[in-house]
Amino acid sequence: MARKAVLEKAAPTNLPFAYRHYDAGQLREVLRKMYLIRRFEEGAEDCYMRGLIHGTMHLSIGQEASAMGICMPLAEDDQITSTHRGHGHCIAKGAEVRKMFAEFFGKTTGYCKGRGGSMHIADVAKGNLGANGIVAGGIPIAVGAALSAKRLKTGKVVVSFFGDGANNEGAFHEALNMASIWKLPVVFVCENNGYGMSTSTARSTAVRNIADRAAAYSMPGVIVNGNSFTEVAEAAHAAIERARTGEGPTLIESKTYRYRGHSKSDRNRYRSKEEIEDWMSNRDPITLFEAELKEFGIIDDSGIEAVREAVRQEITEAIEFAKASPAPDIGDLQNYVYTELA
Amino acid sequence: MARKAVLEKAAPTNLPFAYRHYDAGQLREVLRKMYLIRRFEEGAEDCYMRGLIHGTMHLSIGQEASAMGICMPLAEDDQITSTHRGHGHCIAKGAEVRKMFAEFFGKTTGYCKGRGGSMHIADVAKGNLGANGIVAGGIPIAVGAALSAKRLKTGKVVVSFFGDGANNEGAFHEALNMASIWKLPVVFVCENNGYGMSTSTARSTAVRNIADRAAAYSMPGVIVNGNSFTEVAEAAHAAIERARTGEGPTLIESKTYRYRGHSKSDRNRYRSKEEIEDWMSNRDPITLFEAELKEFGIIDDSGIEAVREAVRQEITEAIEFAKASPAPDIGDLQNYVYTELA
Amino acid sequence: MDAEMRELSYAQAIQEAMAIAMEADERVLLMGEDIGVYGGAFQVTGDLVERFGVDRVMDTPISELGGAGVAVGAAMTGLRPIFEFQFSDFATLALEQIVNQAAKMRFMLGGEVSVPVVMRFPAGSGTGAAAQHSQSLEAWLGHVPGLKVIQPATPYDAKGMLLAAIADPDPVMIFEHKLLYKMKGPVPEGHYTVPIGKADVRREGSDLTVVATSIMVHKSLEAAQALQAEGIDIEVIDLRTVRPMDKRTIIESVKKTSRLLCVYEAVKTLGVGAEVSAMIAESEAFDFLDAPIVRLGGAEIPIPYNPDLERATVPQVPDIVAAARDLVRGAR
Amino acid sequence: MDAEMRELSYAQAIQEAMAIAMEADERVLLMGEDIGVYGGAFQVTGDLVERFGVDRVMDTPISELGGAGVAVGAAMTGLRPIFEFQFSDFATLALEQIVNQAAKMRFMLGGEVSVPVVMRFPAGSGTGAAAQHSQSLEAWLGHVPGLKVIQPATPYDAKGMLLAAIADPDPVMIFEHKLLYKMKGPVPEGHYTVPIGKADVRREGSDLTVVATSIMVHKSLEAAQALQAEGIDIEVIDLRTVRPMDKRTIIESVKKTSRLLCVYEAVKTLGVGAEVSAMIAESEAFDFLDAPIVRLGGAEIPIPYNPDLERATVPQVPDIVAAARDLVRGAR
Ligand SMILES: Cc1ncc(C[n+]2csc(CCOP(=O)(O)OP(=O)(O)O)c2C)c(N)n1
Ligand SMILES: Cc1ncc(C[n+]2csc(CCOP(=O)(O)OP(=O)(O)O)c2C)c(N)n1
Ligand SMILES: [Mg+2]
Ligand SMILES: [Mg+2]
Repeated sequence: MARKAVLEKAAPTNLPFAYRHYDAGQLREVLRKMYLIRRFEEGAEDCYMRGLIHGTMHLSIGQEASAMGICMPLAEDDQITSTHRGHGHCIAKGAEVRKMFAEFFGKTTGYCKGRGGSMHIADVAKGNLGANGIVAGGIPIAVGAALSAKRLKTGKVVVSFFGDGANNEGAFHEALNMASIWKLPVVFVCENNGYGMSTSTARSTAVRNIADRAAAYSMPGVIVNGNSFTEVAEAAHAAIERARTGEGPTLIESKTYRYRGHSKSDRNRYRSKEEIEDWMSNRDPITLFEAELKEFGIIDDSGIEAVREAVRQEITEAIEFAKASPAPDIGDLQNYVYTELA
Repeated sequence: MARKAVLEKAAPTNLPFAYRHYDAGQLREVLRKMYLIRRFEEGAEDCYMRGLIHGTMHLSIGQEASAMGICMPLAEDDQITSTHRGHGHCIAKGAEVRKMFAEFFGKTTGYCKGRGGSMHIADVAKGNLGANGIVAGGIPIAVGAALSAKRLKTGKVVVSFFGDGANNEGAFHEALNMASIWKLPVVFVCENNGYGMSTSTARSTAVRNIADRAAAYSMPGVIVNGNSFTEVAEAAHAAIERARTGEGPTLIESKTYRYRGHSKSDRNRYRSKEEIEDWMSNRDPITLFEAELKEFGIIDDSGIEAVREAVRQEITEAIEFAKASPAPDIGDLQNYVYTELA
Repeated sequence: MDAEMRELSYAQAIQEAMAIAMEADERVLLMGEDIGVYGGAFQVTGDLVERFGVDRVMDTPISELGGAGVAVGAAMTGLRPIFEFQFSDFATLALEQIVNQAAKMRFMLGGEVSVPVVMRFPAGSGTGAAAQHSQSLEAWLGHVPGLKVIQPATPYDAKGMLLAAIADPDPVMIFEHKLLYKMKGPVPEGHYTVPIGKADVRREGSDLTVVATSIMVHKSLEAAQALQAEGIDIEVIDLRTVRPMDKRTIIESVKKTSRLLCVYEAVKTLGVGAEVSAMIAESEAFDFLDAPIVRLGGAEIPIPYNPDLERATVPQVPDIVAAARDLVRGAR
Repeated sequence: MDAEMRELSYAQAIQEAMAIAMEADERVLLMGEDIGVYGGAFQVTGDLVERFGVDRVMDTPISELGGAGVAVGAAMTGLRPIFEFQFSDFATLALEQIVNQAAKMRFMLGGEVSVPVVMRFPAGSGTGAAAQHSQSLEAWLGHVPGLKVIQPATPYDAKGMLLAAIADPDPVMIFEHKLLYKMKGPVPEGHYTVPIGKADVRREGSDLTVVATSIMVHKSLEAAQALQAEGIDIEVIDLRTVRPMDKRTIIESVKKTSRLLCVYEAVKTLGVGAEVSAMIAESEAFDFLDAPIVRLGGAEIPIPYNPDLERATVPQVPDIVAAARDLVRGAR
């Protein structure tokens, strides 16, 4: 509260959106969650390397501001559809990391009771309708959820996350067109990290910016620096308001970068070390956000250390929880295929 | 030749494209083919009504200028992919109406030996890779043909015809994107007749003009009056040149209208009699073309009558040919599924 | 036929089921291409848009994948969409959403969601629409756990099974043979359901079991009638549901008759009859078999345009008569 | 193993086949997502882009339907494209082009074109990639006239059948089990073909015929080995081609052994084993059968993520041993 007073003394119109719009507690919570996302993924990566987790995973390290900036303006019962690179979205929308780890470990306490793994984590209670193993697969589903919101008059807004690679799928085209003609309360968020697997947008996509395609659906197309929490949040806030008031969809292109390879099988031969290094050193979303928070007096070094420590603790406990949880019973193999009738 | 001289005396820059670019003989041939298309379809409709043809058919009556305007600037070995409403394209690209009728009658002398019917007529020798029963199904195929042209350095250009309804299919999006990034020699021609079956473009499509979507693929988008042969030909000529010189694809939107119902099952409840009447009386492509030809002294009334008579003759003979042709042998049922190896 | 029975066509029966469900439940809505003012490619939705408005009888753009996906998303979040494909052939565009999403969503999410979507697929040959508008693809979807797949053969079943499908919490795929749409039959007024997963013995007999699907049920009944005169007594089972299959009814019948003939329109290889045959060959009924299990399915070709070729491609009554006779007489 | 044989992995064998074909024929080109510098999701194309350049090893955008359609169009007009899907599950996006166009084009056009396209589908479970990345969908395509569908089980066959597929004038679909990619085996240098449409008797035996596909061939051979010790002598047939199926080899084998077990990874219902079983049950081999025809297929569920559940979903060696033993001992 004291900090909020400080903020209010500063010239409010010069302050970036997030610092006008959220109070200090909220902003510190954003930082905590950005750390939670990163440490979650580092922890998952570590467990994977040590052979504790099987399958593959797609890490969003470097993209945390985008997930948080989009989800912060969402109400708790607003909904999202996510992607194969969805851990950040999931945590940003309110998931518990222990249930996520438990899912990675294939345990019954996981979000999908061990049936889904990284690529299918969902948290329906918190409005996350699920990651998706199919590129662009979640986009029409989000439009369907927005149709429900409109017809059932729930007031919900739906966000559909997808990558730059997804924008060349037919599903993207069909879904954006329908959302526009029916003026549905949905926000399309393209997290453009420069590559679909190894293929750069320049080699895959006929337009310079994905947002340029918004015009083909008569909806606003907005480009933001996806590594700036406040820029993302500002654009998301406007788009969500627009959706909520019945004016229809928006396409937000959030320009960002992933530090890790596409998945665990990536030899990183399609981009240079320098490029990766540049993003990590000069545009890291957490570093940038911390600097702003300190500049505006919202947190200090010891406060940051406390956040980090709390997150470290939470991750450690979550992994322990996952390890200690029971594995599914082979006898339950047939469960959940069809809805059990009472 | 005399007429050409007349034309040359007129101020050439004021003359519409077609009258500068084609000689009188060619222009009269265009008129003949426009009649051939119309009478072919009227004949087919009549045979259908009389129970001589089964299945269904989609008539392009009212859209003849579009088919002719696009195909006129094509070289004989350039290629097209067509649609369910493809008789016009087929004739414009050089097909023989007797083999088309034979196909409608399901005869072995038909283009598909009676296996394909109206929706699958092709004339590969003349560069028509086929009508298609799947809306937008031919668009990626055209891009593939253009890829062959580029890789095999044949110098061919490929035109892909499709309707306004097709522009909301994912295949449209994916194909145009690929054609653009690979700079393939292909021209996309959207014949916008206002409706996909019963659904108007306003109700199905989030942009006002289909050509507006060209920007999403960084290609030129051109709108033409699809009922004006010269306007269509001018745009096609430019796009084909562009494609042939390696500059990549163009999207042409040819605004036109179909007089008949979507297919034989249409109750026409989605448009007004007045609307149909207006197009037929005031914007008929053949009437407009005839008027221009007369205005520029290329043909006179008796010349037109001669064209009509010749076409009438050709249609009558073609139907006779189809009727007299042999039906497939039931014993040949299994033919053509796989390529017969020598 | 009791008092409340009227003769309705198969298409009318479907329309009535949809109207009843929409009347009873605000969440039920229809989606599809030209199902509004056009009334649907086969006039199944007819004038429903006038009764329920464009918000509940939604014309979609020509976007099968996206449209199916919208239906899936809507079903996951509270609506009960019924999605009509104009032709089942166009399911080829939407299988991603049907198979990867709708069918697997509940399982992948560990039981946290249900996907109560109904999809309707006008299927089959006989209309001269050629190879891209005449396929029978029910076997594909029958291969997919998480889906229920039905093929009602009569107006009565069409209405009752559709109402069961709408009430079902899981995705139900309905294959409707186009040539059945105009067929009339008795249909009760009001709400009733015909259970998904139960086959129906349409005709009892002792010499041979015929398991038929969709339009082949009627052709098989006709064949049975013809063979009656020759003293051959055929049992005709209408499979009705491809997934989950009613094994018990078929097994019991084969144990009684000792002979099995499967009749279906789809391409013979890997069609539904392959499963019926294999199911019996590994069941307790195997020991009762007195003859090979014969399948009559579609020829191994795309559906041709020419009407005579088209007819020759799929089993017809004389084919069924001949195959049944051969089986019973031991010529096979 | 003769002089020119080396041990290559299944993935290397495929890569070598592609390289040989590209070397020999300018018209052969590769298309797919991340097949260039990335080397393909399973490193099958590897470094081919360095040898042949980006014009012949073309990275496509993530556009399966359009990409497949481009390959079909290119094949119709003079090129010989080999199209790689990253996972066979994504075929669900492209079936329109595969099934409505590639498979039917020649027929619909009365024989006026051929569509010499090859499509490669990494398939199957076992990698922990869960329900949308682990399916076995060969039965779907096996149901489609106009396609040829193969499932090579060894590096030798992978190379030889791929070379046969590239030379084939018609569309050939290749299902490659992901767990086989690293399996090594002898592969001759240079060009050779293994015919499409011929099954292979991998092991002769007298007590039971096992017809297995893809990775199940190896599991069945292992099971046969184990049963040898019990004095049970099993014949193992590698089906290799789903369409057109080599009926003769299977029929002759069953006539000899009098028993049939079908082993495949795909969902049991309407999987390839259903066709093998039904084909035998209507063949002359029926009269030779001494036991029911048993199928071991995948469980009727999507592929789960948890590794133990995942393993339990598909047939494993002990399951095959048990089923075979029961069949031979007459417990069934
Ligand atoms: C339909 C489909 N095609 C291909 C893939 C394989 N694949 C998984 S992620 C990916 C790249 C996606 O790129 P993008 O959309 O930019 O997301 P990012 O991975 O960069 O977050 C690909 C090709 C898939 N999962 N689904
Ligand atoms: C994929 C697919 N969806 C639906 C149909 C059914 N259908 C045939 S033509 C048509 C309308 C096409 O509209 P448009 O592209 O504008 O072409 P037009 O008929 O107006 O020439 C529809 C919906 C189809 N054949 N294929
Ligand atoms: Mg990306
Ligand atoms: Mg139209």
